Amino acid sequence: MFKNTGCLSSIEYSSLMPDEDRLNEGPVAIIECPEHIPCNPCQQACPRGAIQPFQKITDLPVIQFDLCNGCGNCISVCPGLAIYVIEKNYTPDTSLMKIPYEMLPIPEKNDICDILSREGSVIGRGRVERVQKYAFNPKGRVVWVEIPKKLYKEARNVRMVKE
Amino acid sequence: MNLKDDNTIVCRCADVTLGEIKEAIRKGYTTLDEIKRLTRAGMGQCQGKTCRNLLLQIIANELHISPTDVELSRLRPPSVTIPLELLAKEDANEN
Amino acid sequence: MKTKAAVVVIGGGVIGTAIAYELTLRGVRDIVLVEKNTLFSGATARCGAGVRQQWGTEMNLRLSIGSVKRYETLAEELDYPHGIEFSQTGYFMPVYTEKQRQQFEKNVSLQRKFGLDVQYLQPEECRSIVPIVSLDGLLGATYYDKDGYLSPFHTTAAYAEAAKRNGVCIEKNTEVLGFTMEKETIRSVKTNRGDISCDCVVNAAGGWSQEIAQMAHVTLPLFSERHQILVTEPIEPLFRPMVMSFTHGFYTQQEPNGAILMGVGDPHEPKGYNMDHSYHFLHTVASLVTSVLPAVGKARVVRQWSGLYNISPDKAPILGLPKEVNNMFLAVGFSGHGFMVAPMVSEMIAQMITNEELSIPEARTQLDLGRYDRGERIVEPSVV
Amino acid sequence: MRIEKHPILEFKEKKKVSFFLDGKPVQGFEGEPIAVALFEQGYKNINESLVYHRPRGIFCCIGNCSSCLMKVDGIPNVRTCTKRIEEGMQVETQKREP
Amino acid sequence: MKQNCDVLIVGAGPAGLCAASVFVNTNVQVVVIERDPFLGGQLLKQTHMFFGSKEQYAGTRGFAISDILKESVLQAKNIHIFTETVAAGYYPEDGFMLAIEQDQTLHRIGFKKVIVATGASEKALIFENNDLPGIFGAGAVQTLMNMYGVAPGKEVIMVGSGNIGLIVSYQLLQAGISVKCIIEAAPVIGGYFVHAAKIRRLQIPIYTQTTIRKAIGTDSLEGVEIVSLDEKWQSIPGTERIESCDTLCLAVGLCPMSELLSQMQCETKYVPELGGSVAIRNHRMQCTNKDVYIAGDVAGIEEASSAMLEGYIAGVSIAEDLQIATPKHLVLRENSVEFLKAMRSGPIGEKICSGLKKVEESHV
Repeated sequence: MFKNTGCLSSIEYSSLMPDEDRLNEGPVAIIECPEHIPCNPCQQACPRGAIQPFQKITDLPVIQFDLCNGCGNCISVCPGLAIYVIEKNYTPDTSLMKIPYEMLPIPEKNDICDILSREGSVIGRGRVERVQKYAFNPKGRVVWVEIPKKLYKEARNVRMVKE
Repeated sequence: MNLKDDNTIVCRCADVTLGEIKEAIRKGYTTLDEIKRLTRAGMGQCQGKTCRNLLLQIIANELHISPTDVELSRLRPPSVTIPLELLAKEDANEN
Repeated sequence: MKTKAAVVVIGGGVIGTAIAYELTLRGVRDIVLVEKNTLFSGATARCGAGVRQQWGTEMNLRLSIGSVKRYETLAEELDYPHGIEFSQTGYFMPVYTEKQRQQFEKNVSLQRKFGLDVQYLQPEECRSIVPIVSLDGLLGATYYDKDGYLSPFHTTAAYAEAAKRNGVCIEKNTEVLGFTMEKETIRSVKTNRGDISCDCVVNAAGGWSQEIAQMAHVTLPLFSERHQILVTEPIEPLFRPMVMSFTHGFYTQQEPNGAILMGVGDPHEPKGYNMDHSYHFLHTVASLVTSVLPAVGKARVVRQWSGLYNISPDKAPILGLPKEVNNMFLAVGFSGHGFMVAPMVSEMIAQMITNEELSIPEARTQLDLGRYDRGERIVEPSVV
Repeated sequence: MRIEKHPILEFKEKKKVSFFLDGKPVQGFEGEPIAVALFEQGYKNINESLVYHRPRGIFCCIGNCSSCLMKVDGIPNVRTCTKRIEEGMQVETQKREP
Repeated sequence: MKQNCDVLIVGAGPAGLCAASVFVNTNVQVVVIERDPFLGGQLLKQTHMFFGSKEQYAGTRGFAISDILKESVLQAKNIHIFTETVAAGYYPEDGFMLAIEQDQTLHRIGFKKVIVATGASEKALIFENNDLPGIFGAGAVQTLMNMYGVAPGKEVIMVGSGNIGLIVSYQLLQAGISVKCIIEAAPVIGGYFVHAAKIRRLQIPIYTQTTIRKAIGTDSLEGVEIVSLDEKWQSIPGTERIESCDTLCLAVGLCPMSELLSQMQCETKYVPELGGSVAIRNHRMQCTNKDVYIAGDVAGIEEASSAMLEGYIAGVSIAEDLQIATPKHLVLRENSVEFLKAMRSGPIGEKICSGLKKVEESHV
């Protein structure tokens, strides 16, 4: 299915997410990398060993949600920008999404942004909470965005609305 | 591949069209060398770097064979163009 | 593939295809032409494609004049709509030594006897014909505006397609491996795709003709020798005629699309079948041609290649039967100028096979293989 | 058109170089190939094809094809997608014979 | 100019640079010729991070990898690098490679062994008006945009959804250029899902089973006519539609640049899985002409990471021929062979492996 559209369907992405209990517990990384690409930086980047060791470099990354604390180290190393973090219960009304971001304009704290689905449709508005930078990846940014809680499954990207 | 429009340019160095190439193939000239010699496709300034693969595809398509079964031609030097005056200047015996 | 034919023609170059066509004009239709590679893949594909009539012997003059006449209307005759791209832009042959001048003047008076309006140009007149020629050491030039060049590929294709329409079977990728002989007669031709029994064989195998002859135990006094050519990218028109210098050993011509083609003979080239490309050639031809035509130096070489001259002792063709075999007609030994005489040669080979009088009756005794045994040669003073 | 801002790459300000296209003054940045500088100045169509005189511009941009050939300082058929501009350089389009 | 060296390396992309790095700290005289003014080949035009493992700089952006690779090689006194120098041809009788520097200087380079790491050229596509200005190869778009900071246009349609089509679309968006859509003749997206997902969530549609019929415009591109295809790859009448755009980017595949190999009498074979004509080679990356080695895309179209590994393998194999290989060299090769094998082990490597089977000799 995703080979035809370039998007995971709701069934496909739901199957990659932890269950509701885990989502309710705290931030967690979700890896949308279904194709056996020969690639392993995510596994090496996880300080908690939450991404299962690879037998072969072409193994699919499998994340043990109970070991993940949603730190987001894996986000910044993933060449495919395939990993993001969701903290469902950021506030009573909002969730927090941490995503890799490589577009202009460069986001800053409190910037307002459109929230985009996997198909790129605008599904709501969000607010930049924090912009993380990493020394080893000077131009890559991980953006923390506060989003309406109802979008915690559909949201996957943002677009800055500022000039 | 849309092979219908015969005016489509296949070899852009010499403006050789798809129609000319199909015509050559239809007449029984089915190797890269024959087509090159008759139509000039691939004989131009880029020496087939742009159209060689297209020619292979067209031959395979027209003959209903796999491109792997099309006879390849030998590629002659130079791989890039060289001004004659440079070649003339260079002393072939200098060490 | 047919297993029986009246005539098997060996060689799918211009000579072989033209002979096949000429035979069909004379009522011989049961012909198989075998070519070990594809049509126009040997010397024909690699030649400089010039046709000149400025020769120094009667035989060469008659061969070339007759051929040019035929080429002028050949596309119509063969019903080849694309045309054979015959372009009569002349041959310009510069003179650099006194000895050469004397020879060229002699040639011109002979050529004029044959009705060719060849001009002998004084140094100051040369630039009206070739504006970019260097006057350095130039003593004059001969020029004939009805010489020219044509596409060897389309010419061969035109002959081949006409022959095919007239019933000739053309078998590509068919290599001759030997002959079945009965005394002095070839009974069949063995090929990699089966045998073809036949009444007679034509050996038009170009650079490989001595090897084919050897299969019938005929030793030809021929050898093959690599000659190289390069072509440049198209540039603005610089000169019209073929420029051919015996002093430097090169010939060069600008095609209608602007590309400049050039070749040079190498006196140290060993005999053999080497068809690789050399840098030595690239350097030599570039130096020589730019010394005579400096403006050509701006052009860029786009490709170089080589082909085989099939060289005879007097650099003139060998036509007809050898004494050892009574049905292998030779059309060999063209020594680098087979393409320009193909129409006349093919006509005469067909005439020999059908027992007609030859268009040049003297060819029977002047161009036969036996001439070398008899100590007679065509002494052509003007070959590169 | 120049890309002014880029999230990943930095395009450093470079020295301007002036040269001529068919006699008209044009500008580019130092180190830039002729065709790139011309394209940036809005000249997309810089060559014409050999037989049908079709407009041609940059195609491969690495010196492989024949789309961008121009006459440069009197030298014909220069691959302008790789030949870099120089101050005062004379670049001409190659009009083919009709 | 005439000169001799022990090892000639043609091409300073990832494969050539890695091959050259094998000879750092040896006495082997190496000449590297590179046709671009810079080293790193296509890596330099890549803004995205690379896949692979740490050893192949996974997670590092392409242009940064090229900086790392050239660093060691540039310092070595025995490695002579000529940029803006193109290999023009190999002349067996004269015994050298002819190269031309900046269109002004000829080099005749004699060598004992040569590594051909010439990479690939882009494939073209047949459709009406395919030669209009405004129609580019994807590589040209990358060169304009990422090397020179020049926008190829305002509104782009991308042809081809392989990795290059997807990556270049993403790069266009990064440069602030609008990408109208990606069209793909096949029913599925050719490239990695993760690359496709990146641009899909930026609202760029990918139309599969769609092809280009013709380009529209007089002096330059103004639009294209596209059409849907059925499962037999035939146009569906009535589905033709015109999309305006000023730029069409062709990302329809790469083809190994094997001219030099053909000139050096290396046996070659047309292998569609590897992109075109490639040389027969053994596991040391040695061709049928035993003085010739290959590495990178010229050996078959793959990723930069495999190019690097093949470069190490070819380099060490030559070091072995020259009898200067150290145990460290041999370990490097062993590891590279293992890495390559591992990288090709998944479903994505299947095509490459089936292609390689056709050109890999079993004997040395």
